[in-house]
Amino acid sequence: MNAVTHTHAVNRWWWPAGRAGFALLMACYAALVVLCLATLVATGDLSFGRSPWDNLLKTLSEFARPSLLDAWFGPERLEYRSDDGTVLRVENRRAVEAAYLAGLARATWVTFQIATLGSLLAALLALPLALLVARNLRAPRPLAWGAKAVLDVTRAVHTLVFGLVLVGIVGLGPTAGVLAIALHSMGTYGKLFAESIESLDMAAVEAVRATGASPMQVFFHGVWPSVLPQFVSHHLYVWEFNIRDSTILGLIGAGGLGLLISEAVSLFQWSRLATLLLVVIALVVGFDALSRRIREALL
Amino acid sequence: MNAVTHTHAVNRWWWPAGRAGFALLMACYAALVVLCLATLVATGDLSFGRSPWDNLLKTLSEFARPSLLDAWFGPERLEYRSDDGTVLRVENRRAVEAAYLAGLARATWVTFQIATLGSLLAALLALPLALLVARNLRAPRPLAWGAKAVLDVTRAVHTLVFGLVLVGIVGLGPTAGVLAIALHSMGTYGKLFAESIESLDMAAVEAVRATGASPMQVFFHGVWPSVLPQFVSHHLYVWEFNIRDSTILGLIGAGGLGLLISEAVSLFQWSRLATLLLVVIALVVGFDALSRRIREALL
Amino acid sequence: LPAALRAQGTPLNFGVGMFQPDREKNDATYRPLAAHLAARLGRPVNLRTVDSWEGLAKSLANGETDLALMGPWGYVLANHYAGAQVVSTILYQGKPEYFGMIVTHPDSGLETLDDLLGAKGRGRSFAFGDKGSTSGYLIPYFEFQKRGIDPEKHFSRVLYTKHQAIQTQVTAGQLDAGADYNRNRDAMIAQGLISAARSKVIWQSAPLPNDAVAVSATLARDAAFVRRLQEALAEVGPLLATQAQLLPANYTGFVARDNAFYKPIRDAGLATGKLEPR
Amino acid sequence: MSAAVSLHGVTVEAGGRTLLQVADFRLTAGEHVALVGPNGAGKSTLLRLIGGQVAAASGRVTVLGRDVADAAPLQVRRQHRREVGLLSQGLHPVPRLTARENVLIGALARLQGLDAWRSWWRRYPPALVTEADQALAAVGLAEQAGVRSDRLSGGERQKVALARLQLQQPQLVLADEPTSALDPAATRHVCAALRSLAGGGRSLLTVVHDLALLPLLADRVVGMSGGRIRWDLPRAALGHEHLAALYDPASADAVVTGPMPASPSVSASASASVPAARAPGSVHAGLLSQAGTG
Amino acid sequence: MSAAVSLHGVTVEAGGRTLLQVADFRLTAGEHVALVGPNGAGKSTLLRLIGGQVAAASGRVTVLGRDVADAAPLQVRRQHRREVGLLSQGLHPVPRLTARENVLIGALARLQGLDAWRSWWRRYPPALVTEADQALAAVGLAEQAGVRSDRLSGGERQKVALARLQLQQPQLVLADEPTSALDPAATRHVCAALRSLAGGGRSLLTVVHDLALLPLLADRVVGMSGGRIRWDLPRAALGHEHLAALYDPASADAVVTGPMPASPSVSASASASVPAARAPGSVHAGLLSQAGTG
Ligand SMILES: Nc1ncnc2c1ncn2[C@@H]1O[C@H](COP(=O)(O)OP(=O)(O)OP(=O)(O)O)[C@@H](O)[C@H]1O
Ligand SMILES: Nc1ncnc2c1ncn2[C@@H]1O[C@H](COP(=O)(O)OP(=O)(O)OP(=O)(O)O)[C@@H](O)[C@H]1O
Ligand SMILES: [Mg+2]
Ligand SMILES: [Mg+2]
Repeated sequence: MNAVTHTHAVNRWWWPAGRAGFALLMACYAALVVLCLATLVATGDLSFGRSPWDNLLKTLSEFARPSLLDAWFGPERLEYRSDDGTVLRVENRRAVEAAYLAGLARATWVTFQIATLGSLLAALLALPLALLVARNLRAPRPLAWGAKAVLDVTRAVHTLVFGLVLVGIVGLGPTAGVLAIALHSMGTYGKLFAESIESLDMAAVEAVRATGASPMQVFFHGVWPSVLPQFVSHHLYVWEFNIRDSTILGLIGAGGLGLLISEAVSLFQWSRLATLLLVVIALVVGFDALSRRIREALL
Repeated sequence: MNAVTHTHAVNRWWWPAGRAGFALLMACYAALVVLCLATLVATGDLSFGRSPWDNLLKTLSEFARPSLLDAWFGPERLEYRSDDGTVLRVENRRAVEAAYLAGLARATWVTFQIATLGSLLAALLALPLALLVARNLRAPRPLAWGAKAVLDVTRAVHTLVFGLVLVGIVGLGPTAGVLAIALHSMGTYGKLFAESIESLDMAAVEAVRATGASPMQVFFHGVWPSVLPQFVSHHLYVWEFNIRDSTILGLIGAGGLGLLISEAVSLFQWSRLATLLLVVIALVVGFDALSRRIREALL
Repeated sequence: LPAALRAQGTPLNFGVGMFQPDREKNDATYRPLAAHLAARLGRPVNLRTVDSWEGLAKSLANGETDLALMGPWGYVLANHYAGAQVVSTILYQGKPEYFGMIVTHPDSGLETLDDLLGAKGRGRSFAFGDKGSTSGYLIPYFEFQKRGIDPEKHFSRVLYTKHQAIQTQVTAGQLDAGADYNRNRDAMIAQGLISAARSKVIWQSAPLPNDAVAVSATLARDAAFVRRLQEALAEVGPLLATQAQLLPANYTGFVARDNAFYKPIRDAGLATGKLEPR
Repeated sequence: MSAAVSLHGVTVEAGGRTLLQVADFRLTAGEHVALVGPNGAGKSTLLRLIGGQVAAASGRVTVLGRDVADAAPLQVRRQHRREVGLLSQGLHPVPRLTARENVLIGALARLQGLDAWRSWWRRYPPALVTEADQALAAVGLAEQAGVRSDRLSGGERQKVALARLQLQQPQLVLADEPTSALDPAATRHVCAALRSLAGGGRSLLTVVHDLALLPLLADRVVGMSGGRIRWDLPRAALGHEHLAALYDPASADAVVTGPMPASPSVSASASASVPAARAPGSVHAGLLSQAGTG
Repeated sequence: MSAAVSLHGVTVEAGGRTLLQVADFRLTAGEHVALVGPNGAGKSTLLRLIGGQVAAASGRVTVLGRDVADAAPLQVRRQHRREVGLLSQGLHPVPRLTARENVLIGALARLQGLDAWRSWWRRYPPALVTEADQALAAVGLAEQAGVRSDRLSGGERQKVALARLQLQQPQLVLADEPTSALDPAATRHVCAALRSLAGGGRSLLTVVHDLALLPLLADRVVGMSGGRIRWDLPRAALGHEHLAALYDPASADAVVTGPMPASPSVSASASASVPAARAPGSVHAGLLSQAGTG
């Protein structure tokens, strides 16, 4: 494809063009990084501690026994004693851990439900906006600006903020969660989608447009088949992200994996943290495998 | 390019190939979405509240006056009175808000520093792994699997978990934050990078490989020039994400935009939330503009 | 004891929980105290502010932080998992103790904890502090448990949020009841953030130990050092008369205490299963 | 006669260079014109300019009666695009769509109402599908109709593009080296197909390197080099000196001077007359003597 | 003489079809062979198989003495790739790199030690840069050396690929329609360049559609259709019946039967002898009479 298209390469007098411009930009970035490093070093904040390796090994060993093993192999009678020896609590570790695992399954399912619907809604909302934003599809300028503004703002507004606002609007409950996730993720999707479209080989798309096809026809016959693999993998990525990281769920009174993680972190429950990490890793690996499978079939 | 390459398209007997396979997958997805919707509807959880529009308008009006205006136009003498009229506290709104803005600026700078270094480190760590993971670069299988495992696990481990572990290893301070962000973001980067590489037009890369160039030469002459625009935009995206969303900073004793947001959310400080949102929007718009500018120069 | 830690001139890492809105202010608040300790112990002291006590406890546990001023629950965890030892407890208005409480608003119709946990309170909304909070979560949760109530089942909705948010929402009537502690409520009333008339206390806990100054397990074995540290901290109270900036307002000094003083909290942790038995 | 294309004082610029500079160019409706010239002469740029994919830096470009720089409602622009059929240089079918689907793209602009909506999901009226299959069969791709276009061979992709054009039924065909990847038999067939596609008052503008194809493709030949039109002649008037002037002397040094007979004829009725090796220059004479054969 | 390439009982499969089925094929070192056949015959597949970009489903492929299916250490594989120069079908320079940088890629495998490391940042020894510029100048791209390769015209891209090959100095050149986008003058030049690149005992295997170029490119011609080798002859023995057998009768119907003279000769010393229009079939005779001219 030739670079001579209707997209006018904008030249700014205050910034060199082409490689020189990029080099200058890189120089600015390097300067910024050096500045950040220097401030940290100057305040003596950049240190690797006294014995990082010992600590690392110690920490890793703490993760070695995930709590889910207790559901089968834990003591059936575990006594919690005070310093003076009085028994404060007796628990059946197996039952407790089984209950925790059940709670974990419920939390995962809740997050899964909300994230699935939220992510789907986000993708559906983001798609038309991404089409307007992608420069190479040449949507009318004002529409493109409007769409870009919507995407930037939704991406800027934290899911928690959306959640809080929405709880006030549609009341407590999953609806608020779904909408909050959808609105925030929409911004991420829109950006990723638009950039996939922008890095498309335009020759084939131009050829479709040249037949006199309508904009939607150009999209469905020229753009969609080419970007579908990337859309699918972006969708799976955002979906997965929403499941493993949902911080919105506390606000609406549901559990969610993200909250269980921060709870385990704050209680130093390493073995539970290990269990949670196993679940999340399984989730990530599963989504990634699915994503690969689909891309493989599509590419 | 021809599809006949060394990459064997894996055929599984239990899954139809090509479009039928994709259609079946879509059907499964649709079923899943319907299931999620149905469970929510069945439990009566899917509702839009009693008067969503009124609430929406009310909420929007709460955001209408960002607190930063108070720094210039707020009352200089604001009295907090008890129900019986006794004055409990008098504050100079302007001074209070100016102090808040200064704190906000400091928090932004702190997050900025840590996110910048963390994101850069993440990108540097992720790049070689992404090269191993991308199927079309045909790295030796065991290496590819190893790299994929590293990326999946780091993506699965929450920044907070990394943070807590690292605080125990390198001690309190920005170093732990930088490393935690770097390790978690590495997983995201690695995935995005590898997928950019996988959706590359391979004809030119194959041609470079065919000259007998070493793997690194193939990368720097065939892959890098083509994927650079996408790498840059992914880098800016992750960087921006880390700045606006850093949950790790509390752990290491810094402020950070993310913490200010969740504080404002939990205290229902709408006008401060509005101020914070303005800052984040400015940040997002700025990063996005930069990303576009660079892509424009590079594409 | 590693020679490096004992040696004169090796800096001591002093971690402080975030008691002020931002790090800078917090650092400024505690720098005089750090300077005081540096002078008395004859070693430089690095001050490090941490917003979340998990980080503080974890780094204390691994010996990356030497001494810390931390909340009681954080201390109990650090002691439980890493052998960190309390040397002194801070005094608030002269007392080393405070109280957890449950508040409601006057229109709720709830008069006592029994009301809240009985039929009258069923289906209400209730807010704990975050799950790492002593007075906001652990103690009230322990109390509910002793009375055989599972809050997740008893209440229609249970939230976990910040102390200030609980007070604001309860007085605004958005929540039926919530857990808090006396110092926060007093401060908010004093600042005019809530009105005393709208905040009704229906339950108060047994006295709870205040924030602890703890040292890492390694340092704790150095009895001489611990004694010098306790002495240095004990001097703070009298010095406040001339150097008011040593501690924030209302804090009046330190008193030497040991691990046993924190037993009520440890017991609550064990009884609720939040602390694993050893 | 009305002009299908007219250019006045047009320049195209990119990367600080002037790629094209055309004082005056006119293509009358019904004319078949070939564009020849060395690599980098600006032939593709001229086609892309007329096709609306490149904007002129100055001057006036009128195509099928419309100024291409004028803002027009989308409907008009679409109709215009449909009437201008573009075969661009390089092999660019839409990947992951089958050959048949790629051909059907040519008919998109023809669809109305419900059919247009259904086309979003790549469902087409059976009549169109038949038409597409016929167009594919005509270029010898009957068997490959269901194969993904990115799995096709180079020549097959080029044939798909031609079949698409057949469904598009444009008024003006712009073809940029439409036979570069084709075998000799297919080359002849495609040239004939382009001619008949542009029959009945329609116009054809083809970029071509193989001068042997001129009789098959054009009645008028335009020579370009260095971004300018050097001459513009009826095919019959084309002489050796014109071509010599076009291909720059510097690279002409390297040119093998022996004349090369072109593609084979595979007609069964081939006779066996064997002419002697011809002297240099005979090529053009031979070429010109073929006038009207296509 | 040693075999540069030998295939035994090889099949290549994809999409449930057998794309290629070669019982026996051998290319002796120093030989120059052309591959002809209709679109979709499997010519590119054969080249890609020999070049190691496609794996055989069965059979044995030996190239420059190495079995391509054997696992070899990276160093050996790299050396092997360097010795096999591939010009693939289509125009695929690395985008965003300049023409010069694209040409220098050919020399990457030659770099040793520090130079190899510096090449990561696209810094090259001045001697190589000069070599690259010379190679570009030879194909008439001296001016375009610093232009981004995705801004080059179709022909210019193909020339860049050739210049790259010149720096690679391979033992075996595999060229898939190397002149499809070139103007007539450049075509002759590139053919000559390929021949000289493959001189001195090196081998050349070219896919070509324009039969007029056979004398310039090959001493032996292999005809393929339907994924099989149909015949394998010295160029001098090539007759009309061989070509007729190759291009399938179905599409032969559409083939214009008149012989077409090929590209112009632009030598200044052109004489003016004008032969009469020749009868069909004369093409091959003319072709054969040219043996040795290239
Ligand atoms: N993955 C695939 N699935 C199905 N068919 C394929 C696949 N890859 C290639 N083919 C078919 O294999 C045949 C041979 O292709 P190849 O590219 O070798 O042809 P070619 O002789 O080079 O043709 P051309 O002259 O047009 O370049 C073509 O018909 C093509 O459609
Ligand atoms: N953006 C650009 N910057 C610089 N030069 C450019 C740019 N775009 C095109 N060119 C140059 O413009 C010239 C004309 O290109 P064009 O594609 O029109 O040539 P062409 O006549 O079609 O050649 P070919 O026969 O090789 O296809 C070429 O030399 C090309 O390098
Ligand atoms: Mg061209
Ligand atoms: Mg081919």
